[in-house]
Amino acid sequence: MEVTPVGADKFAGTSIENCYQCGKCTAGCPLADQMDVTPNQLFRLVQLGEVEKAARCGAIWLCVSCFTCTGRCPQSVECVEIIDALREYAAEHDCAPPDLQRIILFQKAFLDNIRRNGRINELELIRDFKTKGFLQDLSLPLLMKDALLAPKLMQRGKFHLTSEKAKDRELVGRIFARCTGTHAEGATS
Amino acid sequence: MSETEKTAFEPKIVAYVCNWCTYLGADLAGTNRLEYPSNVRIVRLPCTGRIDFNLIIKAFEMGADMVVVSGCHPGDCHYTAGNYHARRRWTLFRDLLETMGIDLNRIHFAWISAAEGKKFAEFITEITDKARQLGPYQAYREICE
Amino acid sequence: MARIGVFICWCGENIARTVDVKRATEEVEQIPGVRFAIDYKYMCSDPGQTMVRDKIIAERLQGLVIASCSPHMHMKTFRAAAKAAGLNPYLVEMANIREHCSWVHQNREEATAKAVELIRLAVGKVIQDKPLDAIKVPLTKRALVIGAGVAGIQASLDIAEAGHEVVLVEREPSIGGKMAGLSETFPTLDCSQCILTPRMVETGQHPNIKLYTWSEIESVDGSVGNFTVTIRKKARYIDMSKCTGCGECWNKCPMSKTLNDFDYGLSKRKAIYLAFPQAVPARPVIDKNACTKLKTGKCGICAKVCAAGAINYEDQDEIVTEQVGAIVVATGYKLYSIGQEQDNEKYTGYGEYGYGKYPDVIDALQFERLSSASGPTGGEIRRPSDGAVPKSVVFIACVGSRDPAKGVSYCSKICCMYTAKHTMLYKHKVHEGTAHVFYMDIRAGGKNYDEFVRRAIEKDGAKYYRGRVSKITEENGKLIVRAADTLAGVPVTIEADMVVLASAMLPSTGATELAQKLKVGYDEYGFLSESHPKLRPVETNSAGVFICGACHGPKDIPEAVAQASAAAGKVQVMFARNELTRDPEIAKINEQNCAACYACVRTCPYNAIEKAEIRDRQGNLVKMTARVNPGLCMGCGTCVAVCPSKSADIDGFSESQIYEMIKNL
Amino acid sequence: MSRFGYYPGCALHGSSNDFEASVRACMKTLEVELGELNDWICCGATAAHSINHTLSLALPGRNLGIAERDGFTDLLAPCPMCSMELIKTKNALTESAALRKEISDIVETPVTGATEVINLIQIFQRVGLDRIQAAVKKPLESISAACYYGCLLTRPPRTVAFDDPDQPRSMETVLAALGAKSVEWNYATECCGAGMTLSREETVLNLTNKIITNAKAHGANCLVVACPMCHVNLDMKQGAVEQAHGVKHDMPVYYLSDLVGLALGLSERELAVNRHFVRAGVHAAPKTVA
Amino acid sequence: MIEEIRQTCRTLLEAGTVNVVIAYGQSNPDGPVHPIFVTKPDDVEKIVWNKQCFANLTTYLTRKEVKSLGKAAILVKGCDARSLVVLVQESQVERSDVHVIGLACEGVGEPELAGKCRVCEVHMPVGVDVTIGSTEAAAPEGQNRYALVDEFMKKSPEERMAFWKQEFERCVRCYACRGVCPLCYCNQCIVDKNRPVVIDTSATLKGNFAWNITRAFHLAGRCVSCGECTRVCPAGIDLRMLNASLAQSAEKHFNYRAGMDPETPPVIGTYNAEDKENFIR
Repeated sequence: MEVTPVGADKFAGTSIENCYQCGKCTAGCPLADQMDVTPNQLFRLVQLGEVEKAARCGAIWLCVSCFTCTGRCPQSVECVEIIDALREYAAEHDCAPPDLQRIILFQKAFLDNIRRNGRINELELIRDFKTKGFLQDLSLPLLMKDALLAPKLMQRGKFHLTSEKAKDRELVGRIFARCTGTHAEGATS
Repeated sequence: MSETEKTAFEPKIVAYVCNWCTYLGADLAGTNRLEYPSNVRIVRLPCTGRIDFNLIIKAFEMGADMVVVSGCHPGDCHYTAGNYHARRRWTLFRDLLETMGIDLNRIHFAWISAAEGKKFAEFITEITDKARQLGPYQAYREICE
Repeated sequence: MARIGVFICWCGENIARTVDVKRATEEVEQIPGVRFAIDYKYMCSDPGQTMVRDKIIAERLQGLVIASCSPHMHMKTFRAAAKAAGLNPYLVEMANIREHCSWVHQNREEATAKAVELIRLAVGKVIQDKPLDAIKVPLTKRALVIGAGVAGIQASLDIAEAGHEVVLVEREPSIGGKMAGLSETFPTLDCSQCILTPRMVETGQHPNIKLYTWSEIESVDGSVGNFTVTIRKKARYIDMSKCTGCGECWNKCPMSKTLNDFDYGLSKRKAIYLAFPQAVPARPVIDKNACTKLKTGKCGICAKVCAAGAINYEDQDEIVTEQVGAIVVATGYKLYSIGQEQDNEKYTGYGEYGYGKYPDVIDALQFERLSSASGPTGGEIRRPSDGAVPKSVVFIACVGSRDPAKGVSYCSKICCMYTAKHTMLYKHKVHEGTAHVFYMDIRAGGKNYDEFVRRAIEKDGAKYYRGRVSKITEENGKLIVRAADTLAGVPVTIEADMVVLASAMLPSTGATELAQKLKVGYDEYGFLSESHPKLRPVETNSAGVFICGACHGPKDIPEAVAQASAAAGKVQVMFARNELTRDPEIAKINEQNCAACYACVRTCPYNAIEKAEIRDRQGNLVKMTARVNPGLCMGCGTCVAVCPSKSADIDGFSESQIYEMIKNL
Repeated sequence: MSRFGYYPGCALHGSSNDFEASVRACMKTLEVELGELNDWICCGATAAHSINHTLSLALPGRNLGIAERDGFTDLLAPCPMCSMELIKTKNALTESAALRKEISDIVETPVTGATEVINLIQIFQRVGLDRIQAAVKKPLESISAACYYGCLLTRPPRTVAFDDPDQPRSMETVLAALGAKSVEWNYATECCGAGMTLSREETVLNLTNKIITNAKAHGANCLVVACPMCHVNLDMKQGAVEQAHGVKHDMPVYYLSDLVGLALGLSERELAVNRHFVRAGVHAAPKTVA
Repeated sequence: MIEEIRQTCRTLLEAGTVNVVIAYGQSNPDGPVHPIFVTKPDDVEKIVWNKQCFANLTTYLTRKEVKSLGKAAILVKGCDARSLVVLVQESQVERSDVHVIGLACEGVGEPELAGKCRVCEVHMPVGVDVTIGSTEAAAPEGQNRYALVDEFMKKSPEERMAFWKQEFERCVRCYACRGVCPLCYCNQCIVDKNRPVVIDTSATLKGNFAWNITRAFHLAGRCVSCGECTRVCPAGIDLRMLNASLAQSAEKHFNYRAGMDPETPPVIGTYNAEDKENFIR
């Protein structure tokens, strides 16, 4: 196994070497029992330089960013930041497990939606999914599913058919362009 | 001064340090092989309490481009309180120098403990770079001509 | 022209690799005043020193510059060499061309140039050096030991047995310390009190030991060889000379609501109480915060039942002074509390463990009392909330230890061992119970230690899980412990009846204040600093003050005792002489010049400068002056800096010497 | 009348508009003026930080820039997710001059991170609990609430620096001012899995069930939240929870602002309490016997 | 008021309470005011008190020749009384050895009031044995004691340096500043120390900078702004600026003002663990 030390900056300003594998992150994680590898094992992989291996784990997509791990870590490791960085890596390198690809697609669609509207347009987000043909096996965010299945929501005035949009959507577009642009530069440097 | 002269300039830096903290911090930097520029001349004194303002003036008179004064952190003084006394004097002295228009970028005070070899090396590297950028302390040299 | 010899050391390759020693030697020879310069592979070696000695004699040298390592490393060595060759040892200077040069610079050219300059500075200084004589200080062969736990007891007995008087000060009502409250000790499981109490009795009865219990150190003046120690004897309300320790008073005392601190709050005690049954001295003390008589003037039962008439409600704190020559600090430790209230802002407590609000979450010392035959349950393991025998106990290691976020970053060293012991004690008493241990690493590096831990796991069936506990909650009378087993990679949840926390060892309360009084350094946690971690492990940088036991860092009993004997040994080494010598690099005042403004007197951290009068032969006052007491001056030089007329100066770091150095920039 | 910047975020302008109604009604009664950020944009949660780090700073950065431009020193973001993203960005901006420049350039507005971002509980603290207590018209004597903080009100602690991450008390303190009781329970800061709504419905229902069950077991007659996502899970999903676990909870879930508003005498309708899934009527019930 | 002064002094001398009165005299009515040492009761008529009484007489208290005259009474203005406090703090004067006659002072200087008097808050001297006269004079509310320094500090460091160069260029090292200063009482001044030479004695810019920095710093937390050094400087160097800058520093950082209270420990030679240190790394 190739072991490469990983620069601390890659993992969002938190020094991964600080992790001493006590497992308190795993102990407090509400999803740990359903993960293919536990949070501390994920961080161990990163310590070993096995970033791609870590990014291929389904566990990173189970993380709900509840920050219990970060909050209790005795070494003040920014656990969620590491997982975010892994997710970012997975999205960039297209290495999420096949059954979880659609999560990335959903998140991309989510961002795309913000890019176009400045704010989340719930209906449009769902329509996008439909047209892209992802709906057949998709358990959409429960919120969305319920929105489609439960007219009760509409009864309660909780669902707008015409969602609002930001006014200066061109600016939002420019922000996105710069961020993705900046990001590409960052990745190559 | 031209750019080439500026880069070729190597400042003279005098570091007045206490025997128990910063001198040992510098020793630790050595033990840990932490590299830093060779411009600094360490003058070992028992305590920052010993470091009188006229030693600082004297150093400039002797052609120093920068003076460093460093000792134990508050509470850690080998002699209990020498650094507290020193701190008071420096506070006042700095204000005097400021009134006189003497460049405060030429004098640096630090607390560096015997355990802070890394801080010592980083500190010296940083102020040496700064001294290089500032160039020779022409203003004081003119006074001393 | 001065006759200075310069000796340039290669330090094997350490210096020579980076500094062109040959070239430096040639350049240094050109410095005015330098008689010769010579280089050698190992200047500190025997042949190196011989060379130095020979050269001093052959060249009639007036001063030496040794260009080698840090003066903190070898100044003593070369001063001794100079002395052996008849040269005053204070005519030796060192140029630190290793730590400050060859080790921190890569460029050979630059390093060589710097080495030459450092030597030039040192030559400048040595030319201004003056021969000095070591200061002789008389010595009081009497020792103060602060803290009477197992370390303090050991040190006291050792010094006393060597024939010297010992003043032993303990702030609790009895000697014995933490060890007196322990159940059985690892790795032999021998009863703590069985081994300690005879030593306590011996201490109490030793003719050379003067015992001050229920007393604290107020201040320490003077210096090595001659300390004056002021001790506060707290009001005990008992006339120790009359009391027989019969027990009538505490048996009859109606106030029984105070938490017993000897049992860490697991039991109650009376307002007048004996610290614990084997207490030395076996005399009670009245808790003034609990006693009705002292609070309201009513009651007075204890005085009524005391046949000896030993109760004295009018007792006051008493201040006494003692003269000693050496001090041993053995103030021990306390445990990190997981509560929200902390005495150090760096510590936060454990909210995820409920900040200690669950009564059945206890700490290790409480468990010691629970399993001790003399403890509140008579040695039966019963949980505090309802007295039930816990069928499932979770032990958590590293609580507060190795936890920079909430506690301390160091390892408390003994918890692995006592946790293993606790599981055994528990299993030996509750056969059907299960002990679960959550640990990060098992540190069992002592003699027979690892075997002991293995025994807990293999023979006594303790279940060990490698992982830290994330949360403890209480549900339906059970403590829900949520953790992970990092080896299996699975979360683990255990329903426990009781949880025992192996809390971090912290220096005992007030240790840093005491350290300040003694001018002893301490680390960020408040553990006292030794002078050198390897070579001077029980000395401190405050001459004549020694440390032992857990005030210095986490330690188990064997280590604390060994260190106590070492400290006692150091005291005896000191007491083997009839007078002390001190470094003469101290301040002096030109009394003729002194304007007697006394800025130095105000400033001196050691009160070593006094206002003095100069009188002529007829006894007429000529002038006032400041005067240094060489016995007290420690040589910090702060007086030099505040003296406007520079009438104060300091040998070894004089104005002349420093000027001469920087003149050579 | 005090004035705060107001960042509703998508949820409050979307399916959690009952929350917004509640917050606004409450603030109006307390004479707090909410200045909604002019043309705010989505903060990017939850997708941005997983996909693009710069974007996860730029989107909140834009909103902070708007707040600074409009002169708001304090900015209320009732959604803890938005609030956390804003604070995270604010902290990062405060720390690095280079980042301030980068983000300012990206979002075309100078942004320094000077704006204080506050959550729903904090705005009540700013208003003053004494003042609220004095203004109570209908003390909520029948309420025995389990205060549910969820994840992001107190976490990550180094970032949000609000209340105690493991034993928070701030909501309980607000409730006390309203004359309501709160219970000691174990799940105040456990995650409900709101972020896990993708593909793991079972997990979410499981976590949610534990939370409601524990609250009940400790004597709560309702839950109080300050997060739109928690509310969705606990209120809207409660039916699904009951179905999946074969239990009947019927546990009302209030927003903290609902209870403040009710105590101040506002109607269920004004606070949109009537639009919750689980009928929230315990506040009007006769006083419970402890 | 002058009669009362003379009468007081006469009584003291006649009663033998003191052997000498250190006071102001004037050889002719338009001539300069100078110190006089009155030992005979009849000589009290020579004493004057007017707007020209700038001198801080306390400087003579530490002089050997004055001490040899026996127990002294001294006339002090409010500012002078402050320097006396410093002298007592520094063990140079035993307070009980001196009979201090405080003079109510509305400021000296004519036609224009001296700068120091415009910000003076001790028109009625404190800590004296007797006060003669009374005055309502007081520094105007909100008057900034350090306005001069503040104004000067608006210049750039380079401009300040240039200013001092220009000033010190003129210094001839006559040491009049030292001679007139009540707080320069050393037996041997550091500038006269020759082994080693601390300060270059020649009147070069190097020596002049070192000397003036040293003198200013030796007055740190001690100078009471009596302004005598500036008044007597033949080169007209504005020395009070340096002193005021340090006085401001002591007040700003350590809340200390020299000579206000004999019980407050001096600023140098004491410390507070909480002293701020934002300039130290």
